[in-house]
Amino acid sequence: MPALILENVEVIYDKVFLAIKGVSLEVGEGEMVALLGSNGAGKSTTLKSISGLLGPERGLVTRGEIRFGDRSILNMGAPERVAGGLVHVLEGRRIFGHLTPDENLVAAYRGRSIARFNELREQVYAYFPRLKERIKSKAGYLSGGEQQMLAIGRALMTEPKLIMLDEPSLGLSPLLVQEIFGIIGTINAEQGMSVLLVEQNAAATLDIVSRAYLIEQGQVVMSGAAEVLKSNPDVQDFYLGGAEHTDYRNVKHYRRRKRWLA
Amino acid sequence: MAYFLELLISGALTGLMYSLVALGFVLIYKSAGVPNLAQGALVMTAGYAVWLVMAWGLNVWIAIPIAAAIMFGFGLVVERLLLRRMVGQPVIMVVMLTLGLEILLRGMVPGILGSAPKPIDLGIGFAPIIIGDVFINRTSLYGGIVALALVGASLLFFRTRTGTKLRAVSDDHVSSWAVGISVERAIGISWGLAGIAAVVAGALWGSSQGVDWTLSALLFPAVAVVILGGVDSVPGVLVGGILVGVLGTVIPGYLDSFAGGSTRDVVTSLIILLTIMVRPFGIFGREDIERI
Amino acid sequence: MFYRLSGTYHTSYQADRKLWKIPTDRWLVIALLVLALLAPLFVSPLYLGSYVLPWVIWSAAALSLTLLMGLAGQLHFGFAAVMAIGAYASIHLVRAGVPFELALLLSGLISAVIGAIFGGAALRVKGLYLVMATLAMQYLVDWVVVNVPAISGGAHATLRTPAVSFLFLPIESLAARYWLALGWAVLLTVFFMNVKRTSFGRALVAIRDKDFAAAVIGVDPFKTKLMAFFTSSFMGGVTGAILAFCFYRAVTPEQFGFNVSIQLVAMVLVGGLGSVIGSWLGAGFVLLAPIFLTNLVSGLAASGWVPVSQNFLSHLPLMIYGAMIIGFLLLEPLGLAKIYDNIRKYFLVWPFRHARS
Amino acid sequence: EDVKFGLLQDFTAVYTFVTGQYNQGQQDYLALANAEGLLGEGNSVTAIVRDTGNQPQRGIEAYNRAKEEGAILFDFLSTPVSAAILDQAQADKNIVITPAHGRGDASDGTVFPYVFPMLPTYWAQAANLIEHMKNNGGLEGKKIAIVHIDSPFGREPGPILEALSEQEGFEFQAFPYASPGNEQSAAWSEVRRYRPDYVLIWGAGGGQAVSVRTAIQNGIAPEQIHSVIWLAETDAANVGPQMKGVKRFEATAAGTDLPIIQRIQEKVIAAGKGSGDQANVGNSYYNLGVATMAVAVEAARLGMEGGQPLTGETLKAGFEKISGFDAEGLMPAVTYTAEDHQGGGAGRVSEWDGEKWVPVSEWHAAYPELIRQVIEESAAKYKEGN
Amino acid sequence: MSGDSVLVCDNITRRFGGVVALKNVSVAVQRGEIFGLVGPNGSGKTTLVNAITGFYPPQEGRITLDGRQINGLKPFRIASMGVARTFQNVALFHGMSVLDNILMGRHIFMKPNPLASFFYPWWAQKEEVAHRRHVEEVIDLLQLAPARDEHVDVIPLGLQKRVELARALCAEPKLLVLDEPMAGMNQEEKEYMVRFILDAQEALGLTVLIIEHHMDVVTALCDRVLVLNNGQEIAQGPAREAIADPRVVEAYIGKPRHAA
Ligand SMILES: Nc1ncnc2c1ncn2[C@@H]1O[C@H](COP(=O)(O)OP(=O)(O)OP(=O)(O)O)[C@@H](O)[C@H]1O
Ligand SMILES: Nc1ncnc2c1ncn2[C@@H]1O[C@H](COP(=O)(O)OP(=O)(O)OP(=O)(O)O)[C@@H](O)[C@H]1O
Ligand SMILES: [Mg+2]
Ligand SMILES: [Mg+2]
Repeated sequence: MPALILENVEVIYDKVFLAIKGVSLEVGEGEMVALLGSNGAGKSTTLKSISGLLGPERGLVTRGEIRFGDRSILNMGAPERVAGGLVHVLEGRRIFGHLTPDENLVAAYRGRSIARFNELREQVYAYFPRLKERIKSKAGYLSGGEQQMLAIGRALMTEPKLIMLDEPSLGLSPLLVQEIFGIIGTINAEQGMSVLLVEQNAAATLDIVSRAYLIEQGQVVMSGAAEVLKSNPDVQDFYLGGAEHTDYRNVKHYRRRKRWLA
Repeated sequence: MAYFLELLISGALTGLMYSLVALGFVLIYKSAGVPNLAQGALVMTAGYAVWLVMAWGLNVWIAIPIAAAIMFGFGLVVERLLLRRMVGQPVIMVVMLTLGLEILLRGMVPGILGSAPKPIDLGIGFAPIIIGDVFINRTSLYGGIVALALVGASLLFFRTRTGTKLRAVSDDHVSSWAVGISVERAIGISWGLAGIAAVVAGALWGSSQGVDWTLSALLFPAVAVVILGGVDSVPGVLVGGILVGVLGTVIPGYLDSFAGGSTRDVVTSLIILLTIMVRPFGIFGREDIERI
Repeated sequence: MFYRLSGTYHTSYQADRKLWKIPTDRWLVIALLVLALLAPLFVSPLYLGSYVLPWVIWSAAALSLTLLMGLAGQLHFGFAAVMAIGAYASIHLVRAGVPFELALLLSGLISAVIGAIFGGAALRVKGLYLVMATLAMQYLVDWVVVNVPAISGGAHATLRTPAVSFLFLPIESLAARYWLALGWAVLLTVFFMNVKRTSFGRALVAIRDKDFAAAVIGVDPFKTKLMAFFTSSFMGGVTGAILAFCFYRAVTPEQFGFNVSIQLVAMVLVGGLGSVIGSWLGAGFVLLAPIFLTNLVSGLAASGWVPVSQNFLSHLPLMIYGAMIIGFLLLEPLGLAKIYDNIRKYFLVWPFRHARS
Repeated sequence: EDVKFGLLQDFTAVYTFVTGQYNQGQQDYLALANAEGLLGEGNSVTAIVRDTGNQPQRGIEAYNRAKEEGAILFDFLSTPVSAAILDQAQADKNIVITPAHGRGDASDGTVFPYVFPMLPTYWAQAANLIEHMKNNGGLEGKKIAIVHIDSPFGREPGPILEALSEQEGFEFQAFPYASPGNEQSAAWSEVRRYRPDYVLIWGAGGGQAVSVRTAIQNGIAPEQIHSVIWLAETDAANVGPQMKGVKRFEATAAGTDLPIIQRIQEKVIAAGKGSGDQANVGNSYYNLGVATMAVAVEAARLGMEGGQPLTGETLKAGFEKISGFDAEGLMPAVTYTAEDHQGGGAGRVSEWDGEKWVPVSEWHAAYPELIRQVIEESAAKYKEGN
Repeated sequence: MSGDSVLVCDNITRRFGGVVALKNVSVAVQRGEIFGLVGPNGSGKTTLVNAITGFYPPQEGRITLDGRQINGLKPFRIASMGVARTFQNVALFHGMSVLDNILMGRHIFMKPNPLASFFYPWWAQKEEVAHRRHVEEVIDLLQLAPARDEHVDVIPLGLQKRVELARALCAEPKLLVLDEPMAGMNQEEKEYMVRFILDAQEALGLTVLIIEHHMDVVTALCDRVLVLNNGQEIAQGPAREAIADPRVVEAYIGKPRHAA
């Protein structure tokens, strides 16, 4: 049974700007799905429409349906959706900079039980031992990677069923990217948590997810199992860098048109 | 010397009375990230509320909790009607919104309840406390004690989980939402708490000068207090209040007869200006973290 | 339709930077200007003197302020104090025998210098802190004006403006006062539009948007901010002088109090930050809407239609004013200029609804 | 004919403490005048009431509009608004009354032909209070503290005290406090150490209650406290029972035991035509408002004598015909002449007895020559252009 | 060090409170080369760039540009001496169009003057037009023409990064500093960006200092790199050699799961 279903979702910003047009996708329970696409394709918009965070940016879902579990969540506020088990790790980390990492975790815990809180916190520190070292300093002064870890850890404190990650590898060192991808995989495997992953790093992403959607100019243009997509020549060309090694110094100045942009 | 001591003490106590007004500002800023320039008007409204409830024939000590409940509700309403829609707007918009609220309240409350000064009798009495040649104003003394208590309570409050969540909200609305904190409720609570602080301030100030629109003029010294103490610092309210009160009493106490005019507002203005020039975030305020 | 972008091409970079690129707009502006010039002929003295004239002057003030707040992003909640400096300086200068034209210029310079000194605070802080700093400045200037009788004019704190003439036109009749004010406001308007398309204007906007990014491309934040304060205070100072000579003709400290500063900020915001047309619309709206609404309600009350107490009635303008500020911020934070722009765009793309996709 | 008076006052800013009741008295009196047909057959008087919020700008708009509607007499009850309109009104030949708020030198009718301060100026008030001290305890070698709000209004009595201290041999010192006066502890600590024999408080609104309170808290006896005209029943309610013994200047009698107030009760209030809260009737500021309109209506009546239409000019003439008018005991008898627009400057001192204001001196003008001299000097300066 | 260094940093140390963000870092960038700056997050790369561009002047050490000392100068002075940069988090002027943003890059060559602005006299117009020519060339080079009149905040991030590059190029810098120009880009966009950087370097004869986390890009683009860790140098030299250093692999790259 799919945990999350988007049907034909359309989002308009500022009453005039049509950002995504008719996006449909599904994430199954315990499944790990990726959403790929170039800059400005509408990936973040899709995630925000799911987590209910379009409001502050003057965006609005004008058409379509979003269901999580057996409920339509379109009319819920963001906190309600979190309570329902959906959590969104925002692009650009956005931790609470003036709070310590520990307080960041406190702020995100929704329940009442102290024991459960401690349990969750220990789990987060087990995934991200580095965070424990920086427990006293303000989160705003953590390095980029540590902030990303904190953002994911903070999201885990809400005890989600589905976690959405918006470009978690953005600006991270190769080592950290590996680490984070590894942990995402672990969380998915250990806790059976569904994952919807937005990424630019297609190569690494397609390695850990089971399925992926390709979104371009606000529309889903391709979808399928990770293995299938990986072998698609277009995907190879535009997302994976063709062959194993790209010779940047000799890439073509003018490329052929993307086939799906008829 | 006794003169100096008296000025010092009465300044400190007056300053604590300012702290009562300033506390509301800090409560809102620290938990919602909103600079509330309507705090003066909130104090005025609260003063009117206390008076109104007393006019129904109730005892002050019953009237104050009732007024507190009214003002807490009012805070929630303000959030629901106004601030909910301001999330993510630049600071100038929010500042202006609260100023608009201040103007609205200053028109509406006296417009409906009458503009002549209304009495509030807390039964404190006039007799000063006299130590040697030093006279201490009773109202200010009680006000100061209440201020200390409220500041202490606020400090404890921000240590609690709800307090941490409120601080998170002031940091970043959108990510608070993203982790399931109801920003609306947080802002509502912070305004409600500020409303309660306003009741205490309104009752005490109202008892000494009567309740009318001029209570909203307390905003100016309160602004000096929060700037000096740090806009988001609860202990800053205390220290800032005492400093503003002392400087604003001692300096005029010696200068006014020479200057031929009251220098208190000058002192207050200079406190604001100098703080901003020398230490923009006040004594205890947090710095903005800006990463390039 | 006639209101079209199509068919309008620009073949040189100069043309591309024209102030009004669409011919219809150009005609509209010329027509408005002619109407404004001829206003004394067909507007009754009541309306000219108590609505149009102050509107024109406050528009000039709003333009001065929006240069600072809208373009340079430096919040200023003490602009009435800047205008006060200009007003008092001009009167004292004229009394000291300086010709009016020169006095206007000098009073502007005096305001500019003092305004820039206070703007010094802006070099350290922005946002809320700047609001507070300028607010403190307002109180300081107020205090000095009230407490130095040599400035405020003795025991009554009232200074009448001497009779003057501007370029041989005696500034006495209502029409003459109106024309002088109009001239200044139009001049400021043209200035403002020019500024927006030059490097100075861009530097101001750059400072506003990302000061560190501005610095990294060679904009001196110190100098630019100071220049912004200087220019804007100059404009505000002269406007203050015009306000004194053309409208009040007797200045008192209350004319430049804190609430006036707030009113100016309200004009700028209601109009739309940094917008020329917004300054005009905002000034008009903030100035006139409460008056008209109150007159309406008191008319109704007088005829017994709405049973309200005198006390309530007289607090109504304040309520309307506050509610108006709140309403604009909630419903259209970009102000009247945005509403105007939407209407204009609507006609530009008519019969289509959206400009993109 | 319908005579129109523009009561364009400050209901929302600094004058709120007085305007409500004052304006209510004015409107009620005009209703009485209409009910009794004081202006004669077929004539009536209408008030145009507007709030100016103490803002000159709105005052100008309200003035122009009311002028357009035909008003010929204006009461702004706001120093800055009056100041902003004075010249214009003079040019328009419209009457401006400035009871207890306008510039004192406007009493000189030769320089300000269309302005009527109508009641004792602040200068006359200060002189009256000083004279009361002289008669009740003497002045020679005494010390007077004047505790005032820091504004031009607060500094107004300065020159009079200066002149009188030489003449009467007392010493005085000014203690300003910051506006609006909700906190005055510094000033009063200083006053206490000055050990004054008399205290003069010169403020308005909530600041007055704070003054009285803080004074008493600093051990100053209520009997020592003397106030400018702005101290009324509301302040007494704010201060509480301790205010008993505090004195103030008054230009009109307070209370309802006055024929004119009785008739208002009867013909206006009872008829349901009152313009505000009934409880205010008879209050100091209410009666002050009644007095101003009583004089104005009397002037209008006299101005219309002989059947000519009422204009600013004829109304001015009407004022200058008023002689020995006391509104049936509401106020001291006033007489206006072309030179004296203050009407003599008589007033008295009254004391709060815990319930009401009780007069403790007779209606009279104190140091009239001195006051006149100050008025003329200042008026001459105005004429020069200041 | 070699004689033709554009930029020389000599023993730079920078602390923030207790944190030592840079410790005795020395580097020399040769004229015409593309120099890479890599290292784990929080290793001080941005701090080094901020030190060079004057935002956080080093507490110890010396920085020279073409032999002239620049540490201690204000950022705008350093900019006018020929250092242009882009930011890790895009820092465009969001209230302006793409064109105006790029025009801002010419600021150091203009003389902003309120009076001239007010009257917009012919010489001001001429100045504008002259600079506009230059800007249009850069727009062509970076293929930004279609977006020229857009507002910068509505264009996608990739384009924004390109606009930022254009703005920096317009200043005709001696040294161009790029802080993670390819963060958040997919393969195709990265390829474009590399192309633009190479084209610009070729056309304008630039010297480039670049921070980047994509190792494939670094090896393809950079002549030499400096690897930082905890504010200290752990390797320096030709790109492939430096990042093959075991210490670098351990601290920064990790065991390759994907060949980069
Ligand atoms: N608040 C907004 N107002 C108007 N337009 C917006 C807003 N946010 C995004 N857009 C536009 O909507 C489109 C989709 O944006 P979105 O952020 O979803 O893209 P994305 O795929 O996440 O891109 P990126 O890789 O840059 O994160 C873009 O063209 C963007 O310019
Ligand atoms: N303004 C500042 N105040 C305090 N500490 C700072 C400041 N700027 C940077 N730091 C600290 O200096 C160290 C180096 O940070 P820097 O931003 O230079 O890292 P970086 O190498 O650019 O990392 P990334 O790859 O994540 O961008 C970090 O520990 C950071 O917390
Ligand atoms: Mg995105
Ligand atoms: Mg960095």
